Amino acid sequence: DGERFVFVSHAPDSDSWWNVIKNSLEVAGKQMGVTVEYRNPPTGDLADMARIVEQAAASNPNGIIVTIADYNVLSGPISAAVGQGIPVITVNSGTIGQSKKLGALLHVGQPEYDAGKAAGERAKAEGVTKFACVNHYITNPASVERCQGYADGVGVPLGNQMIDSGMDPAEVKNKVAAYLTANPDTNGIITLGPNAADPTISALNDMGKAGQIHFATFDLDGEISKAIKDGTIDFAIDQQPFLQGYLPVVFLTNYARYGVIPPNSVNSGPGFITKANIEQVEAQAGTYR
Amino acid sequence: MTDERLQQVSKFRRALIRPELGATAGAILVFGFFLVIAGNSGMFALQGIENWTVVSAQFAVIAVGACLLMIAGEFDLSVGSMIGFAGTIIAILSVQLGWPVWLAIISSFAICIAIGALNGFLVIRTGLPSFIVTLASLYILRGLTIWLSIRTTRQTIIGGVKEAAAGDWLAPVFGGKILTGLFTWMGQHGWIATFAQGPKAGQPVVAGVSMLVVWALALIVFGHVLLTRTKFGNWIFAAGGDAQAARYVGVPVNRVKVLMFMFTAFCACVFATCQVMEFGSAAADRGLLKEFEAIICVVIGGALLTGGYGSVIGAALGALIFGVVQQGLFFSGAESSLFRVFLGTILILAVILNTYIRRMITGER
Amino acid sequence: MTDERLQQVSKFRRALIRPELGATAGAILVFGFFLVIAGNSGMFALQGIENWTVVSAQFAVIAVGACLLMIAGEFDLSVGSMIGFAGTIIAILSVQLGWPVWLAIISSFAICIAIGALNGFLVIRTGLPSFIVTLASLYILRGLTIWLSIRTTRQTIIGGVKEAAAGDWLAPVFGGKILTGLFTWMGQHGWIATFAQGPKAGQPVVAGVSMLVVWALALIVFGHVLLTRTKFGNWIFAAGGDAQAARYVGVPVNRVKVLMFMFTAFCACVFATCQVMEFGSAAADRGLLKEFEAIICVVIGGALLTGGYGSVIGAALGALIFGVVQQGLFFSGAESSLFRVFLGTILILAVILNTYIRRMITGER
Amino acid sequence: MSASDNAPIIEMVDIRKQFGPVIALNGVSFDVRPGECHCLLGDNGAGKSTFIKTMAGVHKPTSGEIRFLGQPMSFASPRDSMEAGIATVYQDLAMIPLMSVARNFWMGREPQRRVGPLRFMDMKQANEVTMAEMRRMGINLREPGQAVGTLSGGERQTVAIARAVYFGAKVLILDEPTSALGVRQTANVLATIDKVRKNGIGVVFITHNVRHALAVGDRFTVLNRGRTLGTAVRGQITPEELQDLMAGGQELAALEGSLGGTV
Amino acid sequence: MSASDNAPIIEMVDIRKQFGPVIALNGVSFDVRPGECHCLLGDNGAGKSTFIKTMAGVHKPTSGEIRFLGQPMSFASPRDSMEAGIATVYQDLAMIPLMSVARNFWMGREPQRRVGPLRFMDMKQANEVTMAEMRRMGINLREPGQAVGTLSGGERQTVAIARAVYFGAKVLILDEPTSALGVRQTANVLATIDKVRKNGIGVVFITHNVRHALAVGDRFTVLNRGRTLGTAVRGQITPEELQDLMAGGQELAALEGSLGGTV
Ligand SMILES: Nc1ncnc2c1ncn2[C@@H]1O[C@H](COP(=O)(O)OP(=O)(O)OP(=O)(O)O)[C@@H](O)[C@H]1O
Ligand SMILES: Nc1ncnc2c1ncn2[C@@H]1O[C@H](COP(=O)(O)OP(=O)(O)OP(=O)(O)O)[C@@H](O)[C@H]1O
Ligand SMILES: [Mg+2]
Ligand SMILES: [Mg+2]
Repeated sequence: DGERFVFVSHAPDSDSWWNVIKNSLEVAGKQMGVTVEYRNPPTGDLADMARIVEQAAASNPNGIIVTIADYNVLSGPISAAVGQGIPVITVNSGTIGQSKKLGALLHVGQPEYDAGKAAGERAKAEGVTKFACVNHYITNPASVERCQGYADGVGVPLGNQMIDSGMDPAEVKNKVAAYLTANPDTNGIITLGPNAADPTISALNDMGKAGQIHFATFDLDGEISKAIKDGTIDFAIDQQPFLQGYLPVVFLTNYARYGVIPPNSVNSGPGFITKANIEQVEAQAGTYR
Repeated sequence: MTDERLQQVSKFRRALIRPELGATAGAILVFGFFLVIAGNSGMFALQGIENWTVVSAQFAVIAVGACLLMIAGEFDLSVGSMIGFAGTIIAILSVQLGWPVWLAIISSFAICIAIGALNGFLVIRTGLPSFIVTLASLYILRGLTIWLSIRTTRQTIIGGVKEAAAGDWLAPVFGGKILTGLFTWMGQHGWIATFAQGPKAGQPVVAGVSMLVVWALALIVFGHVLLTRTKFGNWIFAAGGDAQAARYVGVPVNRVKVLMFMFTAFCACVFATCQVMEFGSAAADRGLLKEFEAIICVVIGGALLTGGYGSVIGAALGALIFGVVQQGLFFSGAESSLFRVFLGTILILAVILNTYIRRMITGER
Repeated sequence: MTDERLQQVSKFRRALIRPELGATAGAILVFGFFLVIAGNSGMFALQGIENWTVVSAQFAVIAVGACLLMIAGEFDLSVGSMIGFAGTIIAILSVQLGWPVWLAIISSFAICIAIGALNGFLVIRTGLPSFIVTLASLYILRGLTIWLSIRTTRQTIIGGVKEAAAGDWLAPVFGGKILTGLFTWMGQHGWIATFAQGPKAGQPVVAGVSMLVVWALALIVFGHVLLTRTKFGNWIFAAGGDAQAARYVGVPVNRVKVLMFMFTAFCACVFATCQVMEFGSAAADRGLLKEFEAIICVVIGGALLTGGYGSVIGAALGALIFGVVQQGLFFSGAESSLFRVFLGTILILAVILNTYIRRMITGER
Repeated sequence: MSASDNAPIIEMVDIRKQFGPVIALNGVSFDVRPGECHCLLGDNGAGKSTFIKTMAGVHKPTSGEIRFLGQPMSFASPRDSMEAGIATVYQDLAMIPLMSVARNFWMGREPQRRVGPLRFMDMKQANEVTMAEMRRMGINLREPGQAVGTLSGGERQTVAIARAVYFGAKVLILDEPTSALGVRQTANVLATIDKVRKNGIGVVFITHNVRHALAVGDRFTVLNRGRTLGTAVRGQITPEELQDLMAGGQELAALEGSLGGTV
Repeated sequence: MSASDNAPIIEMVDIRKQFGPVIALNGVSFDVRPGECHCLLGDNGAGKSTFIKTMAGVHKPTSGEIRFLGQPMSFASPRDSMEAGIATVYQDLAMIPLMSVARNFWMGREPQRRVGPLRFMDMKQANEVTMAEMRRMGINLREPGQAVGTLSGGERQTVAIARAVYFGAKVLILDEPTSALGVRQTANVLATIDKVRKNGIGVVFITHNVRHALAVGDRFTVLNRGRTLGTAVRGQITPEELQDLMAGGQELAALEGSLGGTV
């Protein structure tokens, strides 16, 4: 009892998507009777993240859960932790292959590019030919990969269709509005998270285009689930972050106590949330979903 | 004494030489530029105008505060963090603790203004540069915001403010629109475009003038009158021009500076409240880098970073330039990552122009 | 003249009063604090020590540049953007264009130093505050970095540098480790812990001293000797203390300032190269806010924001404090959002302490 | 001309002032009467500026009493003393180069105009009065909006004095107003002092120049290392005695010899 | 004492200097010979500081010629003129308050010591020389590491002069060195000028004080609004004539009368 695990993410402090994971860690920690520490680079700098992994290893926990935000940057620190005899589970971004190469026990998640591509393919099937990818965090490599994946899924070059929107909601809203005004033939929108989605919903409402344009988003929050219900958003890509936090803690605890662990990696997503299945998701959007 | 050794400067040229000249010229250039390259992209249609007006108004709200503070000889790097903090406080108080929204708003204003006063107090008490003191506040406030919102709500984005604000008397002052009747009427008479289809079919494309714009105008007028037409305005110039000299002739410099820090905090809080009321949510990362953007507007507007010189009208024009350039690039379809490159370039050009103008005014070398 | 009207100050006290006194006291306090609250968390085991040493070294590399520049009376807000830019240039040149890595590194250094020189040139030519000029560079460089990397690779992260660097002669100078033989030997003799399993089984937990630490030490020694023991160091103080006075007695102030901007760019480039070589990838968001962190280290280290006063040793101690506090909070398991709150608080306390010390030294009021 | 039989406007009794370890004033007494020019003389660092700053409310004395029109008084800020009627022209000129002459002139006492419940600064009055007052001092401004930074040192000095006189000071304190001025400008300032004194205002005049002091002074107080060396009345002291007093006496003799006594 | 029969060290011929629309110097000629003290006098804004800055290489003349030891010379920077042997003590003191006395003393000409291929600043020598030179000027420093900010104005002036003399200047330029000084400090500076002059160095001395000028000057050149009013030799001009010249003459008479002629 009382094992100590460290979860290292690549997200900056203020990225709200990670709250679900933080909450799931707390739930899992309580249920299993272990402590889980959540750590992240405050500005989202992956080089800082590598230091945090090293530091986590130095503090000799019973296990490390880490995202493979960038294989290059993290391969050194993660394999060093493995080498030290610390059980490691990788989550969220990165591929199962990378996870294996690092010597991690298993991987829980879904890679960014593939998620974007899946969304793009579905959007294409629903008729999207020209789109806007609202990137609220352009300096983050994962966001660009999502846009790129979506573009490849739709089957058109990304080109100028990625909007560097910034974080400020009024700016996001007005940049989207400006883009749509200047490119009236746009028939698809993909937003990369609540930070971009909420103001985009507002922009579409103001422009009278709500429901007129295909709209997909990553992740969930209250506004998004409302928009899915009223038809503004066609679908949200859900990778079920709760599982990415919860499962590794459970796995590691059992591994530490009884030496048992599933032999294969777990795909937590991609799942699509649409009008059809929103009801059950809605209540917990943003906290556990 | 140097009269006869000095060439005469024409009346016209003298009338032209004002702190806001550079910004005025810049604004004209920028409008001309976008009229040419994005004239038919909808940027200057009603909806397009609303678009960049709102963005500019947002910049203007914080620029007015930053402008007066900068003229008083200080600046505040914590504006951005303060925006995130103020919004989060409103959301926590109203959504989480269930306070009435008007009380949450007023409390948030009170707390922010108190923090502004604390910034000012630290600066005048320790004699440290405001860069350092407010850099510390930047970190402390941002940390507190994230910590507070995670502590109380397990999220860094707190929604549901719109629902909480329904029926509140104070919320529309920040989040509403005015003149909606007029716009509807104009829409009905075909004077302005209406939506052709979709859920809003028949309504005018622009529903009214956003309260944010009203706040921006009100703050600009207030700031301009305060600065140029009142005793206190003279003290602001004096405090920034030479604090010691001002103190000697009886200007209460410390009071002026602290009040300006408080006013800056007030502006940040207006910004945050308008945003929270319009979008219905607060997030811990709101306002990132806004401190720089405010300073950039003010400096483009002709103010002197070292204090004692500047103009609110100039700062407002700076905000307009900033907003128009930012939105114009989207209207014209330029690669959006180049926005920062443009911004940097405009900043440096504007400042060089302003320096030249200021030297002509003051005879400074 | 005031001798007999002045109380005598003891020799001991005078020996103690140095610019870096505040930072020294701070460092002792910080170590004491973490020894107590995180003493058995592995923070002071070999691996833990390596961890915060490397982080501190990282801060130190940019702090040395920022320190000399600040003493010369200017500062550079574009350091963070420069780090992202330099790394991206190396990655694009080596991975995308297939240049040999050494050539990519040298080119990147050349470009960055040229940009540093341009910053400096703009500052001395226009007489604008460096805050404004380098704020513009901050935006321009970050925009260019994003644009360049998306243009050439359709990503903001560029990997594969490690593969490209295999066998290169220059890459290990930035990304390698020294004393690996010694550590292996110590590991074999059981003096230090070794890995128990996995691909590195049998190797010591700490493979050697990272080149980043070597660079940091080298830059600190270089900066300290330059500043305190050479003619040029005297000019740096003079340029920052009073540029006009220095110019009058023949100090080539403009040259000194431009060189310091170039040196700061050099340090940023060392930082970026070490990072790229160690991790094998460059990303457009590297270095965000590092400019503030560099300035904070320098100011904690006792330098004066307005120039003319400070110490490289102090800045290095500032970097150590910063690194230890940041990593120590992780070791002690504190809520990570509180890190910023701590940082801000430490900053303000350190600066107040330093101000007090400086007043004692200079008799300034 | 002199009015030393009147009651003093301001009386400073046994003023001490300490800055941390530095004792700047060590018991100085001094008074000014209406219509007289009282010169304050002394070496560099003797404490003259500190003393008048205490009088003007910039510093609070560590001990000692200030009496204004016979009443014990304690000035908390320069504002207080200004309102009591003490106007000061500081050694480090209290002018703000980037601001206009009119704004500088009125700084701290801006004229106001009511518009409903609001009060605005009356720029029209400010400009007119400034132009008129400057003209009276013999300086023709191009326009009241001219920045002070474009004026010469002598002109700035004049603005400062004109401002002090205009606001109806009872006491005018001038800290080394002539040190950087040319001969003509100096004569101007001395003539102004003379004019002001004749209006019944008490003037405190600090200078290092014996001749300037003798030209307008009615009484002379010499400070040395924070103490008074005594006060002399005009006519009771020769220039040579005064100069010796100012320099501390002894050491000067040798130098004077080699330089022909023309210091 | 005077050595005006020698060839001039530096000769300035018909110097003009314009700053944008302002004509600061409008054809000024001037020379300094070894061992003489040449006083440069004139009203505020007459162009004295601009003139000596041209001589010192701070400004480049718009037109006119500078001859140094008979050779036409063009100084690109203060460094050039310093190296030629022209040392200048500026009106706005060229001292850096936060730096130590020794570092200030050597600023721009730091002594160096070779260690292998590297050259370091020789702090030991710098400290020793500074202490010795300051002692020679009559100032006992506590330690050479003392910050200049802790010195009094007179002491700072002395550091500046000591520095100029030590570096073997051929010409020493002093711009209003006495304006802020007390009587004793002034006497000290004048005595120093006298000492320096006796060593065969040419001194250019700017002042507004006729008596200071007459105390040490061998020749007197008066500037007025950017032009020379002429050069007089010691003994050929009375103090009153000189004063009239400095003030532009006319206007002064009236003032003098009312003030008793003691300006
Ligand atoms: N704020 C202060 N803190 C500490 N010491 C001070 C302060 N102000 C003045 N002093 C000291 O008090 C003494 C008197 O200074 P003061 O400026 O009054 O001299 P002064 O007579 O005006 O000299 P001068 O003729 O050079 O203007 C000096 O030793 C000075 O260093
Ligand atoms: N850099 C400059 N740019 C423009 N005008 C200048 C500059 N420097 C000096 N002037 C002008 O040149 C004229 C001469 O100034 P200067 O400083 O040489 O006078 P001065 O004789 O030294 O006066 P003072 O006795 O007051 O020191 C003045 O009108 C001044 O305003
Ligand atoms: Mg004084
Ligand atoms: Mg001069």
